[in-house]
Amino acid sequence: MQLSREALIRAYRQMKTIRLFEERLHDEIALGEIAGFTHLYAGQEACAVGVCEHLGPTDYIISTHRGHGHCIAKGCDVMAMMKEIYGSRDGLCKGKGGSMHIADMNVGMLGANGIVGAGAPIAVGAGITAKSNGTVSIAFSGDGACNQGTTFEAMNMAVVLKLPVIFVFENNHYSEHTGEAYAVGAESMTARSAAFGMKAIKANGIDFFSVYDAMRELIDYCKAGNGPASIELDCERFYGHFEGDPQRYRGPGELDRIREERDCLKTFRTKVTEAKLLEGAELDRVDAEVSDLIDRAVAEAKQADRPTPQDVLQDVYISY
Amino acid sequence: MQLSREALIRAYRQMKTIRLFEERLHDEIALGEIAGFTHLYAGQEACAVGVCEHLGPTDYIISTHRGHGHCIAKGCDVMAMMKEIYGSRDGLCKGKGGSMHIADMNVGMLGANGIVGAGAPIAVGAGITAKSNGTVSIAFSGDGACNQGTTFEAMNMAVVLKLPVIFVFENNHYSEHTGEAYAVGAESMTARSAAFGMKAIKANGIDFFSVYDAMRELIDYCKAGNGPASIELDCERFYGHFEGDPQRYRGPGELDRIREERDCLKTFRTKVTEAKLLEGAELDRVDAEVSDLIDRAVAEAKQADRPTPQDVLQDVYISY
Amino acid sequence: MAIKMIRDVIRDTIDEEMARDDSLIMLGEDIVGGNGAPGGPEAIGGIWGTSGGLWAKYGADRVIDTPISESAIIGAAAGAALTGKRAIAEIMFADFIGVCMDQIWNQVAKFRYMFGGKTTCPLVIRMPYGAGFNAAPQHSQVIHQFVTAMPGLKVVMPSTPGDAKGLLTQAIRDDDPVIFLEHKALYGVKGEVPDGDYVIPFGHARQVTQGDDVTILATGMMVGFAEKAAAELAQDGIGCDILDLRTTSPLDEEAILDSVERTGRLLIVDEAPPRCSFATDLSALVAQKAFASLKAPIDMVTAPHSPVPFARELESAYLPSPDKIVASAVKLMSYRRG
Amino acid sequence: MAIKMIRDVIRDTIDEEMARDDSLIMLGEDIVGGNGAPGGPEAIGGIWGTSGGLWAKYGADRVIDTPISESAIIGAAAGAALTGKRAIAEIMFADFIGVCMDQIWNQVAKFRYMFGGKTTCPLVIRMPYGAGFNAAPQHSQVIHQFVTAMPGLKVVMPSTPGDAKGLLTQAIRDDDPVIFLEHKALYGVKGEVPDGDYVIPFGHARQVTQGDDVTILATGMMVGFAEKAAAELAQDGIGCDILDLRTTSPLDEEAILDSVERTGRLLIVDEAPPRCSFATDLSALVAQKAFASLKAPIDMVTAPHSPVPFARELESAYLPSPDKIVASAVKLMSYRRG
Ligand SMILES: Cc1ncc(C[n+]2csc(CCOP(=O)(O)OP(=O)(O)O)c2C)c(N)n1
Ligand SMILES: Cc1ncc(C[n+]2csc(CCOP(=O)(O)OP(=O)(O)O)c2C)c(N)n1
Ligand SMILES: [Mg+2]
Ligand SMILES: [Mg+2]
Repeated sequence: MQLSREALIRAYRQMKTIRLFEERLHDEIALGEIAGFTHLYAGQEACAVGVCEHLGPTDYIISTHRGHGHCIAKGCDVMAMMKEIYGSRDGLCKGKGGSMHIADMNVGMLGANGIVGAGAPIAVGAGITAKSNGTVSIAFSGDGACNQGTTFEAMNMAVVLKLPVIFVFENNHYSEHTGEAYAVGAESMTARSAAFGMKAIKANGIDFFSVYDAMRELIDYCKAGNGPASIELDCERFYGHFEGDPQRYRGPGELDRIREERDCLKTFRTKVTEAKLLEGAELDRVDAEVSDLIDRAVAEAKQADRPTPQDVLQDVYISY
Repeated sequence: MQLSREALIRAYRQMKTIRLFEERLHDEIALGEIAGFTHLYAGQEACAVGVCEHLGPTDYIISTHRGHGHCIAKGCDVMAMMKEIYGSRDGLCKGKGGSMHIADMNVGMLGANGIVGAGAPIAVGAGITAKSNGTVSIAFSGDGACNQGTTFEAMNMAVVLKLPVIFVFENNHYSEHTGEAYAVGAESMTARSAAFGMKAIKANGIDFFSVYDAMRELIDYCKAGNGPASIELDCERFYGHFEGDPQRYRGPGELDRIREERDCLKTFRTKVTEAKLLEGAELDRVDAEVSDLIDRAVAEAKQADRPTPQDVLQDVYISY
Repeated sequence: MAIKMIRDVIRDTIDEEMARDDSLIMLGEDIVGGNGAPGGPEAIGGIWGTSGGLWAKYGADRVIDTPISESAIIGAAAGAALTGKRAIAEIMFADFIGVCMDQIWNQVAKFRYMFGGKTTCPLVIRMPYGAGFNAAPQHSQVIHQFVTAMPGLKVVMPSTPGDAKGLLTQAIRDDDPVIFLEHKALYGVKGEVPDGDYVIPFGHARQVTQGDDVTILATGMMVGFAEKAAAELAQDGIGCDILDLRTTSPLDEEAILDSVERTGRLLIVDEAPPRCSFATDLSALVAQKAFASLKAPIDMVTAPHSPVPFARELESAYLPSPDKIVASAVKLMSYRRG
Repeated sequence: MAIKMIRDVIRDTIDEEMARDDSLIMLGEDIVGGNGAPGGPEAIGGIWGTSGGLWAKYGADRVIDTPISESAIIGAAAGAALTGKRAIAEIMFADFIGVCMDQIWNQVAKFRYMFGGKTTCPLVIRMPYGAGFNAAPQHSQVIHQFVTAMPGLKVVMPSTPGDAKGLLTQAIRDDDPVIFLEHKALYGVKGEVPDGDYVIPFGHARQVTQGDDVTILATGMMVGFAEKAAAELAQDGIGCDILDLRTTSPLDEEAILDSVERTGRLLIVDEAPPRCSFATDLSALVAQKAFASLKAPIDMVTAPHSPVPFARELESAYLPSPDKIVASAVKLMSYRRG
């Protein structure tokens, strides 16, 4: 599909924002600046952005424990996200949720989720609303999450109710330390999804354009009332499962190789510059702007107001 | 497959025992003699017996809420079962479990189960033991249960662990009041099972021989170390979902038709007498013996000791 | 005032609220019935008879039959409720919370908190519960001990037709998620039901009987047992102050403490087994906040620490009963500090 | 006596028991690690480091990595345990009980009872639990309030390396199903561990400190908090009788009642939110059975009725602390009956 110059720049900016956000977190966590468990999305940017560039605020997505990329791609405020990860009371979730629970209903982002497989059923419900709005609902899941009973139930129910739900499986080949080759018993998760009675395709998760085009097709298909669909995106995660993971399950040289050969940002840059759709200088300018944004986000997050003990009992209920 | 005369009589006796057990329960329940929720198996006898005639005491089965047939087929004592359903303290479960929880580890029957979909994961564990014994483990499920997340998880895990587990789906076309056509979104549950990465076949659940032959193939396949398999058995339930169900979801004349045209006992009798494998008189003799057995079982169950309040706190633990 | 059975009150209240609010949907297994079957849809309208006629009136987009997939039912209801709908999910037996607890506990109950107070999830999870039908260990349980322990949920246990209407109306209109527990043995109970719009705010106990000797706290089917016991105790001159708590979360602490301060004796009746239960919860409240008023130990009439057994004799022995309540009250009255 | 960290005690105890009993198997996610990956298998040995080396020693038929399917993990362990194996299932975080509760509550806990006392299901479900890591609402919870409420389960919460060994050995050899709760923040705690065969029977509290003024009941990470508080209180002349209950089911009622009968004051420390909790359970026990000894209200230092918040300041404020325990004890000591 032909994208406008603006659209290309926007997509690149989104991917770059995710990348720098995550790289910076990696450094900050190593310095002990950030509490809790953090799962970095770096490497998978083309997936989140290739999906979300099609979506508006009343299209819904739900995410996973590895949620930063989805949040940024769907339009969550980067400053407020960073503050949340730092545990500030000005964070997007007032410091209550942290990395694994960033959400913003205003942009149709129904939350990162610490429970593997919990998102898909909720996306089915958002699909009920989407059906009445003429929009779509997207469940991001991993290759590990695709084995959880809740994910299967959600797929069957979405088919039964003919809902406009798209199950996006980011296959980064690992669930924590276990290979997809071990944990997914099926020939492929795509074949398995197809057998649930939905359109199921694969795309190249390190190529923004592959994801973007495939998603256009699926979104149109779902909006036309054909029921749900699924897509498997072959991709790579550049860091450990969580920050602190020594990654002994990786093959020799694996990390270097994927960073060299399977980097979605490099792939994008090469494609658009070789096709003369954008110039390198333009992309460099975006890089600088994004880098600046992330610097500001971290600086602000470090200065931001801290929560107080009285905040603990706020927002358990609307009224009680 | 060629069965001996003894084997044929035995199979018929088992099916007939189930049928008369259930018909008698139907009457007794109508008289208010039996407490609780009872789900009758009548109509599906060829499934339970066609499967279990291959099995010995260290092959395992696990059952469902509709468990009487599986229990009888696997060799649970009919007198003790009847007493259990009547809530006697001499019942197979001392009156603690009733219809929905009949079990006997001594014959490899891991229990009827009131939670739809709960059996399949447990059968996977019995499959671990079976693998080390050279036996097999069988999970009976319905067309409704096949949509429960636990069933899906169990199928994937059995494939991953290459266990000798056979998922037997008795498709009687209804889960309570809802049609299989509605609740199973997939083209078929067999196609869906196959996509999990296992051998998946169908058989005619009203024909004992179809079930029996198909199971021989699957059991050999599983014992040869090929991992799990699944089978869908097309069958009919002759009574309501539970006793008391007015069955308004049935089509006009449906019950009469299936009882006339799709009765596995009639089918069996016709086949074996036409092929001159057994004589009608021989079968009549079995009928009479079984009828007598059921009469005695009911008579004894009505007389049997009742539990006492002190029994309530027995058997919660082995020691506490 | 009409005289109705609780099962009909539930149905009619849902009907009224669906008529009132287009955004309200409901989901569950067989709540329509007969989908995909020759005799259906709507052959049944819910196995408890609590949704008859609703599919015909509001259509398949609002009255949604589901496969047997409780996690997906709660998840779907929650996802709809997060995105602008109101939802009612029916879990056919409360015992099935075991297959969908994550969606209730880690998702629905926590959304608002972990998302920083910016979301609403107006969702009612209806769960028929309780013993009395010889339905055996997996179809007879109470679960209020679990859900009351979960911050973020409100928990309702009506015991009369009138309360069922007022509390269910409140539950549906509430912006917080609500667990609405319907005792299976009470569905057939008849009583007066106010006409028109009728809302009972949560956190207000109902005074069932007044008395100065023993405070009796109860919910659901236990309320009737307590009333029977109180009638008997009255003949012996023992006055019982029975409170039907109606909601276990929020809890009407004030009414409880006021009563105990008056009577000095507390008897709690609970259908749950005794450990980490709502009975212990109430006991602890009083032992902490009305200690000085207590003239006797706090007594609890509960189920024993066992599953719910099947046989008639066993289930009767398992359940609290008016007799056991009488015995406990008599014991409390005769207590003298050592 | 060796000095070891709890995480190593867990691993070593499993190792010893696997060597001792061929029928013992274990299942969980990443308990081997690296299966199906270029660097594996056994790249890791469990994300908590509690199963390192076991796969290499006992093989893939006994140390079984699973997909992310907690219901199937518990079900598989249960099915194996019903058919002649002994099994240890690891649920990576106790918070995930929500996706497998049915298998625990309606299956494992009830088998023996509902099958008439004729089966055994020797199964240990290990669950790392608790707050202290800023792991946010879905990875920081305690769940003993739920499992203690379930008849048919035994529930263990060790707080020291020695207890971890003795109790885990008992759990593995026990013929009843056991929930074994390991506090994540205690994995790195070092202490003395008896050599050789060492079994601690269930239902026996450990006397942590002796004192005549206030009985303090605690488990898991709360025990250390209570000890810190007691040290401070001792300076003000307040003597604390701390009991580490070690198992919440069965419960050492005798030790609790004896202590309260001596001190007349009860302070319960519990990491759970306050409703229908183990704290209320203990309070109710004492209010019923040692009422006459009580000189003051029963106080509870618990988490508040909220999810576990993420930010450092919030999580600290959420958790019980030595300071809060001190304040409560002082309040109890100064109580005078109105
Ligand atoms: C129900 C549940 N089980 C286990 C976990 C622990 N866990 C967190 S992430 C993860 C692996 C998920 O793998 P995948 O779905 O492939 O996502 P990825 O990490 O690759 O993004 C596991 C096992 C969890 N959070 N929730
Ligand atoms: C987890 C759970 N959900 C719902 C039910 C209620 N229920 C009992 S049987 C049944 C239908 C099962 O259908 P199927 O699997 O086809 O078995 P069949 O009744 O046809 O034998 C339902 C919904 C249950 N017992 N457990
Ligand atoms: Mg992955
Ligand atoms: Mg069926």
